[in-house]
Amino acid sequence: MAVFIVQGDFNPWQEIQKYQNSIDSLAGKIGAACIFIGTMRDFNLGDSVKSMTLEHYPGMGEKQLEVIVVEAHQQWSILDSLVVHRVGDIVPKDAIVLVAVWSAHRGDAFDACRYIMEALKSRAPFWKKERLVSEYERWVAENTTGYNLV
Amino acid sequence: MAVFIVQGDFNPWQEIQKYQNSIDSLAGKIGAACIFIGTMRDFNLGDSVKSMTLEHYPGMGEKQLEVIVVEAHQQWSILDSLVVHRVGDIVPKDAIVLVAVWSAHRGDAFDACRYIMEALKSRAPFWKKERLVSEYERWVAENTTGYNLV
Amino acid sequence: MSIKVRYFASLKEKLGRSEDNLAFVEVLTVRDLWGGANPQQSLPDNILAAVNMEYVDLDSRVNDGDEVAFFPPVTGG
Amino acid sequence: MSIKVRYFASLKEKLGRSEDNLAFVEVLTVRDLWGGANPQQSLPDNILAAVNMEYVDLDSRVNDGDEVAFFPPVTGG
Repeated sequence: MAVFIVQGDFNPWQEIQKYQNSIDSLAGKIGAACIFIGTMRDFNLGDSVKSMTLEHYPGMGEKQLEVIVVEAHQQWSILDSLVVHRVGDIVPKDAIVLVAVWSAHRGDAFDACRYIMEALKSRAPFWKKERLVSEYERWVAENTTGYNLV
Repeated sequence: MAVFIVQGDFNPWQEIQKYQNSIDSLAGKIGAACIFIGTMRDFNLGDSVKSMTLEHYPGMGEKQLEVIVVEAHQQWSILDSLVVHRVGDIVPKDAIVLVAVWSAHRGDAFDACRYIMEALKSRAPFWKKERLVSEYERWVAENTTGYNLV
Repeated sequence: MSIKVRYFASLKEKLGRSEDNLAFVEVLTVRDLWGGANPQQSLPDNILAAVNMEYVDLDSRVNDGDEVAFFPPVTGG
Repeated sequence: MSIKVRYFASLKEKLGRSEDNLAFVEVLTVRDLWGGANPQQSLPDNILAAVNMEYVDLDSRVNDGDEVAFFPPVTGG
């Protein structure tokens, strides 16, 4: 179980493999891994976006992510999890967030990974300011739900 | 959109990166990736498992996986997807299946990835025969649902 | 007409063979085909059937040249 | 008592400062604290508040030495 807030570009695949190597003793128990990666798009709300600054509340960011991850471990039968969140200046195609969950059975990995992402989106103290191609800057107003209407 | 059935061990992280590099023109449109990886456990139904043979119906395996992936592309707004399924002799810790879905928004990636996995589990013509540590061999009887009861 | 029948996994082991090449005169269903190929074995309850690699129900018609497959519940993934 | 107040993101820009260090005599709530620190600005509708990095509602009490933060809806991930 680990939570990292990182400044500067990170490669999510390398982070996952590095973390997985560190939990190799669990490998024979793992039947399922669900991974979510959020990356920066080059458009938003109809506008071309050039770059973005991710502000956070140092200390509270880590604390809230840990609270969320603990909730997931209490609610589902999961073996381990990793959360990495980027801060600072970022450009399109860069990874913003990585959530990985390992479990014996697939239902728990899917449920817990999605839970962590939704909770992070609504509770982790991070804020995005977009810089458009037109040089206009704007704060993203709020995150919307990640659940599609049925 | 690609479906591969492979004989021999594969590294899911390498497969994802290789595929992602081939769709780099989409990268600025991608805001979300949801990935599921199924790996072989060293126990099942209370027994220690030594190895496993994955039989499949060549031709129908590919065909059914393609049908499932097309259904997912019709049902959700997704940009691309990759499915890799292993066949042949495998040992614990090996990857069995990889499903990756890329989309603009996270809800579609999560929904489509899970849909593909569940459909694959119930419809793709693959069969597992387990070899226990006791040398006893048995066919896995059937897949169970991946949805936790609410 | 000529039909290829294939068996997979535990069903293949139980029957002791992986395929039959059958010739029939009359039009028949997937269920009839099983009976013709396996007169001593009743159709297992949870069996799945495919014609030309697409799932079908047991009362579907079989046509000349079709490949028909019978197999147990799938357990991949 | 002495309270540190922090502001983030668009709120920080709007107020033109990232923190206040305040001294009060009486016990007060998070809402009172906003009023003391920002007498000209009414509390924005969708504001979130944390005391010592945990979410609280606006009527929670503030204690000596607490770090209180106000910020807009979060937009990470």
